[in-house]
Amino acid sequence: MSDLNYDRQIDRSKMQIGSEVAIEISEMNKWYGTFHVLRDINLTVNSGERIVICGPSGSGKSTLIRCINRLEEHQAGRIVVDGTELTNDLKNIDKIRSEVGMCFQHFNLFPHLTILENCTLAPIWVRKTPKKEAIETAMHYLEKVKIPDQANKYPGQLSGGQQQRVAIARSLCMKPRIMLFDEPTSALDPEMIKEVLDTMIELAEEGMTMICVTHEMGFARQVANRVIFMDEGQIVEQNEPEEFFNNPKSERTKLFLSQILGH
Amino acid sequence: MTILTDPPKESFRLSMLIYDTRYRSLTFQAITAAVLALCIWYLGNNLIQNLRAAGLNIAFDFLGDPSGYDINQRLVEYDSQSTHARAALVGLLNTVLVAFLACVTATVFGVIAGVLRLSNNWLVSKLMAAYVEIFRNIPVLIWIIIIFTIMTAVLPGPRAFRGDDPASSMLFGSFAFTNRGIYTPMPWFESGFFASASLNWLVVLAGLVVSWIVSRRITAWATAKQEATGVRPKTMLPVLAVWLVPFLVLMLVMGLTWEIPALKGFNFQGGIKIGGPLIALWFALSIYTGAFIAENVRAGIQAISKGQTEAAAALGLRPRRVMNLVVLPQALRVIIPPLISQYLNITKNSSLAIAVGYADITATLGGITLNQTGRAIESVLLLMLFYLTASLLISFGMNLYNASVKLKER
Amino acid sequence: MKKSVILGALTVAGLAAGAAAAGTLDDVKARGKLNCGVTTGLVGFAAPDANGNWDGFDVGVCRAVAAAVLGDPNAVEFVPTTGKTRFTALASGEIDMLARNTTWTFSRDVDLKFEFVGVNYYDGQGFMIPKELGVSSAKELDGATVCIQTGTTTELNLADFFRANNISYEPVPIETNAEAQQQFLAGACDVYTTDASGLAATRATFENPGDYAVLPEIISKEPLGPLVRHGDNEWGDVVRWTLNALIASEELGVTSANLEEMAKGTSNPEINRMMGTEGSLGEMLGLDADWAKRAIAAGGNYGELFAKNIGEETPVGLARGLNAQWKNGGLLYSPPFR
Amino acid sequence: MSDQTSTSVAFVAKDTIPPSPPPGRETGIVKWLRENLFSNIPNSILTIVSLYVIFIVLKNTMPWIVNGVWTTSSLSQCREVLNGETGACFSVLTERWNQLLYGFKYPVDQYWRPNLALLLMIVAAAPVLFFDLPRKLLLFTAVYPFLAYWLIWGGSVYVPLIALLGFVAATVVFQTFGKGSFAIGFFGAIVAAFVVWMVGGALIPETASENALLSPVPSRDLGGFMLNLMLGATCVSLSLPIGIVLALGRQSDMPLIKWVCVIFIEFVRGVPLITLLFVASVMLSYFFPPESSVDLFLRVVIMITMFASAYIAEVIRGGLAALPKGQYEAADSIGLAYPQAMRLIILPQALKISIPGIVNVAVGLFKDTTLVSVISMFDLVGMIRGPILASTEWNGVYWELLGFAALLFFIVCYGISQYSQWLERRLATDHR
Repeated sequence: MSDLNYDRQIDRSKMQIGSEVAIEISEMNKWYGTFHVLRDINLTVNSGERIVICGPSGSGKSTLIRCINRLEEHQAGRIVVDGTELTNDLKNIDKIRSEVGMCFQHFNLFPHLTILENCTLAPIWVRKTPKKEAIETAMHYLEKVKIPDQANKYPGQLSGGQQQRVAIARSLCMKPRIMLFDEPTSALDPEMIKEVLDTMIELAEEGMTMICVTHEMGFARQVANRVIFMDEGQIVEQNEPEEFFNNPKSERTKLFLSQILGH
Repeated sequence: MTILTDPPKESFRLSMLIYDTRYRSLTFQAITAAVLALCIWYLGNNLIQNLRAAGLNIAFDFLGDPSGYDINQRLVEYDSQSTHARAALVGLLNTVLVAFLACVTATVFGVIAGVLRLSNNWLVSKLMAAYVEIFRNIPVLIWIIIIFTIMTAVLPGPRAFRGDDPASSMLFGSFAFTNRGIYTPMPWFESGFFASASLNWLVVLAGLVVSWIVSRRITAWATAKQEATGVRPKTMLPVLAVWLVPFLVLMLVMGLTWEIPALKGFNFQGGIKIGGPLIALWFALSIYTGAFIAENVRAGIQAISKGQTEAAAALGLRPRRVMNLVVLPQALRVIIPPLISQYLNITKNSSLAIAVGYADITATLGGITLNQTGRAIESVLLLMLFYLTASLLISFGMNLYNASVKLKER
Repeated sequence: MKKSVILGALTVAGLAAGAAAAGTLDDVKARGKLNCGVTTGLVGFAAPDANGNWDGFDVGVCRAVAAAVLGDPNAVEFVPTTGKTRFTALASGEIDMLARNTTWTFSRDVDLKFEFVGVNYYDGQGFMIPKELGVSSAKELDGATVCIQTGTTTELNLADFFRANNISYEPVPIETNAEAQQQFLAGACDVYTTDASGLAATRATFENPGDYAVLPEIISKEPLGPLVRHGDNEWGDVVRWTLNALIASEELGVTSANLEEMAKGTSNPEINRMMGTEGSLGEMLGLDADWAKRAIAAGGNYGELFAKNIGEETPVGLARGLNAQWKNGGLLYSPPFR
Repeated sequence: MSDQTSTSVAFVAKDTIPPSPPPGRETGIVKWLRENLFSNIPNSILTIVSLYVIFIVLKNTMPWIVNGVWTTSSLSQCREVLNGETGACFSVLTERWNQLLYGFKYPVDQYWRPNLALLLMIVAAAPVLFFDLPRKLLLFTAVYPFLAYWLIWGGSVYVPLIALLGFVAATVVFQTFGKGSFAIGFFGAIVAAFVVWMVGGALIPETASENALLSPVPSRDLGGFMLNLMLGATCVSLSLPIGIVLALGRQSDMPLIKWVCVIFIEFVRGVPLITLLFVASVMLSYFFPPESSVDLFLRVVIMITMFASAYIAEVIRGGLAALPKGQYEAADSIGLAYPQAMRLIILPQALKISIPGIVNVAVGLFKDTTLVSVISMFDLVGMIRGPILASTEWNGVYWELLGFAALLFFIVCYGISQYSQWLERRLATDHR
């Protein structure tokens, strides 16, 4: 992946890291059948942190963030999101899901609903927001991601980059405190990657807590305050971006970075 | 604007008929037309010669003659003095009846089996897989015969209900399951508004329509309320009341009573009879086609990528809402076109009614009428015309639907 | 006349029979086989046995014709037909004659353009009921459920009978005899109606035939006989007189046992004419002198055929009744061989 | 890491954590049961209901099957042997085995012929069904129809031989002249075939079939399950080329050809097969020349082939539509004429995509061959409903016979549909 150079100045002033803990994962283990996919994961995320997770495919990055909003079930250890522990209790799951937004690699917009309906669906049915209010919120966020004029089109009529921005807006409409990004740009063409990353940067500038699985190292360098490298289901190395990229400690990290940046 | 000059005039050559794109297509079509005309002429000529040799002609006036036979199930007035055309009409309505009933139940079977097949309960999903495979891979004719045989052999004859200590007794004293069919109580009105039973039923129907309108109003009100406040009021009880209360009041006022079937003479008399052949054919078609529909439903649900469910779940929607708001609206688009073609198949397969003695149009017009009058060509032509019309109507409906729900794409 | 190898090949394979317009008799001779339409299976009249050999009363007529025309009672292709397909099969030339319990009626003879060559069985439609119902007359059947084999005149007779007596019934039309029987035995219908001979044949196969009775009423006349296409009178004559030879031989006392002896010449000129020792009847038919002898040799005379297939000694157990010779009070009356 | 300000953040794993087995409750049969059968209350109820259903079915059928009688020669003997107990009378299957499989007229000493034909059919079908087999085997597939025809119907070997020669001549002519002009090659091939057939037909001696190596068997004598298989195989293979032509015709931009195909396809798909069989049994004879009559088997084959080709045309049309437009454009752009483009580029790909659909049509059609029993042909169902149930010995044996028929069809159809699913999976990976 190439380093992207942004022609805009990134405002780090608001990117303050708070003191309260947003996510706490301790001794978390997960198996797919007998395959040990996540091994002894310990991770604490404070509010306002911007974390980038990278690693070779199959290393468990996606599984890790999907555990955070319980798209996957973990079998051992604890996950606490905003003081609520993830258990089998449906109430807890609902609470956590309405506070954690997520963007997927393949956008997963609902093709049978318009852009606006995509954005108002969850606020209306989950948050019980009046429709008018939900529409106002949706338009607000659609303006934020710069596609208000597409509100009445269907997802199939939009480009990939636009779709991903809609997906971000859709999550934001739930006013989440934490955003998870699962390789949001890897299904996109280069010029579209930029528009999506811009949206993400804006989000970061507003102080959103973000965990992002991505291979966009330029983004990691400039936005993240922490980079985590995973391999074979465990966290191999984590550090501040400068240090992580310039001075990796682990052999596996070095190998990975040389492959991903080395050309 | 440039002025176009005429292309240089080409003298027409014979080879242009094949090699010139302007004439090529015309040539081929002319050849086709000629071959087609030749075939039609040949077949028609043979037909005329054969008919002349046999001293027959093609005429449809036999349809106006009295049919001379009786039909056990008839939705319109009919007796043996009615015309052959009327007999065909009785058969036609019977075809429509069994096809309609089978479409409804096949859908129910299919949806249940299709959804259960995706269940995470291993046993249930395997059981449903077995159902689908067994029924899909055995000819429907065999199923129709097997189910008819089961009905005949397993259910008791009316004789079994006779005597002081009968071998069988009626369920709740009012339902009789016999191998001639199922007899159920028939509702009628003691103090109805009109003398005619059908007018009274029209009143009931009107009442139901009113209930429907009111319940629609309630739903609309709930939606409006939700849009305004965000909270959707619980409408289940009011809606239930709107449906039930007027209905019950109407029934009470009109003095609803039940005519219980009772064994008199050879058969149960009174009540509603659902004939054995109808049940066998109906059930066989439903369960056979249900297996196909189950596969369509499964494919439809599976066609909705896991990402859709996950995205909806990640937004905090509960599983039931995920199903209603995200998966079903999309799955239906995938399911309905093959579903309609299954309905077409049911309509066509209902022609196997003759294997169980159900008086559908194939059995009346294409069976007894054909036999008694010997008008084979006319009867078969009419029969095909009917099925063709039915199929085209159903396909037409399907195309309209498809056009209306097509996903918009770039 | 070879059109192309395709048609030729099909003919060779028996897929298509190139029937020239010359006349059925010549066709049959040229082909070396008689195509005879029979029912798909009615015990005693026409049914294939475990080895696929057709056997029965109607089959006997087919074999007699084949023996008379071709000299070999086994030179018959039996073509099973249903009530629906029988007339088309005959009209289209797929079969040369139809010997399937088919009732001789005006419209079939005149309107459908067939020719009934005689009657080989005088039948009538009857009713069979389980004895436990305690019914002794068909007039007591008000409200009964009646199984009928569809595609025959029985449906019309049934409607007429109940209408004439102003009583109601519920018909259950069934395709095959076996299925009608299954319905009847299971009690899905109270009554089974078909030709009295068919009732007897069906009852013969029951586990407990004694539990069922045939009601005394015979509601219709059902003269069953072989038929051929209209217009081919030579062929019609062959079938007609083969049938008559079977009937007459019983009357004249010619049986398969004394056939050889009779053929040597007797004092009865009619027997002699029939056997070909006197006159030239065979020649007039377009056959040889021995034709009737072979027809009788095929399965015996009418009486022998009857006794062997449907008589009182067989499971079907039919009495001669109307089908006795006219001298014995029956209706069998062959025109003279003169 | 010494100069890091946020030391709390920096972390390097010291060693690799080895994979460990999942916790105890996550393994073994207990977990499997908990997850798959009793994960929650509704699921547990479903499980119990299912178990009950299975129990009921087994309870009712097992004694019947286990007590089955295999060696008697009539139903009444069966009843004697069973002596009032529940039990099946499978003797009907053993006693009428040959009739169920071959019909009641096929000569018993000739059963090896259809058997061999069936065996060879598997060999002939193999290269079509499995692409990995050597393409040379297709040569046998091409010869097979003639061989099978000769095996089953017997008679003079010249008939299928000359028919085959006609096709060979047509191929040769087409290969020679078709390169120059498709039209010349095409019409030349037709003419060549007819010349060979005419000349060959005239050369066949009239008596050829009488002293043939294989005694001739009339098609009326075919029956039982063999008849179902033959009707299915014949009609599907005949309907393939017709279906291709119809599908191409429906896509044609010549209005007349297009509409002829559309009307044919929609008409045939709009009526039930049984009405077409009625046409075969009561109507079609009137359309043949007055002096000839075509027997029921051929008439039925004609109608079922019509029926199948309409359905196959629709499947192939789907395959043609699924091909990317680029393939058509690429074929045009390298200068291929329409017939060449179809034959070399489009059809091979479209047919490959369509195979699962075609197999499904074939299975459906094979099941539908049972309908011929309605028009008095003695296929498997016809044998059961006709001669066997009408016979004195076996009158009343329904379950055993119907169950046997169902089982036979299930084995064949399930086998074919499993193949089709395998193929679909394979095609899905091929196209990646």
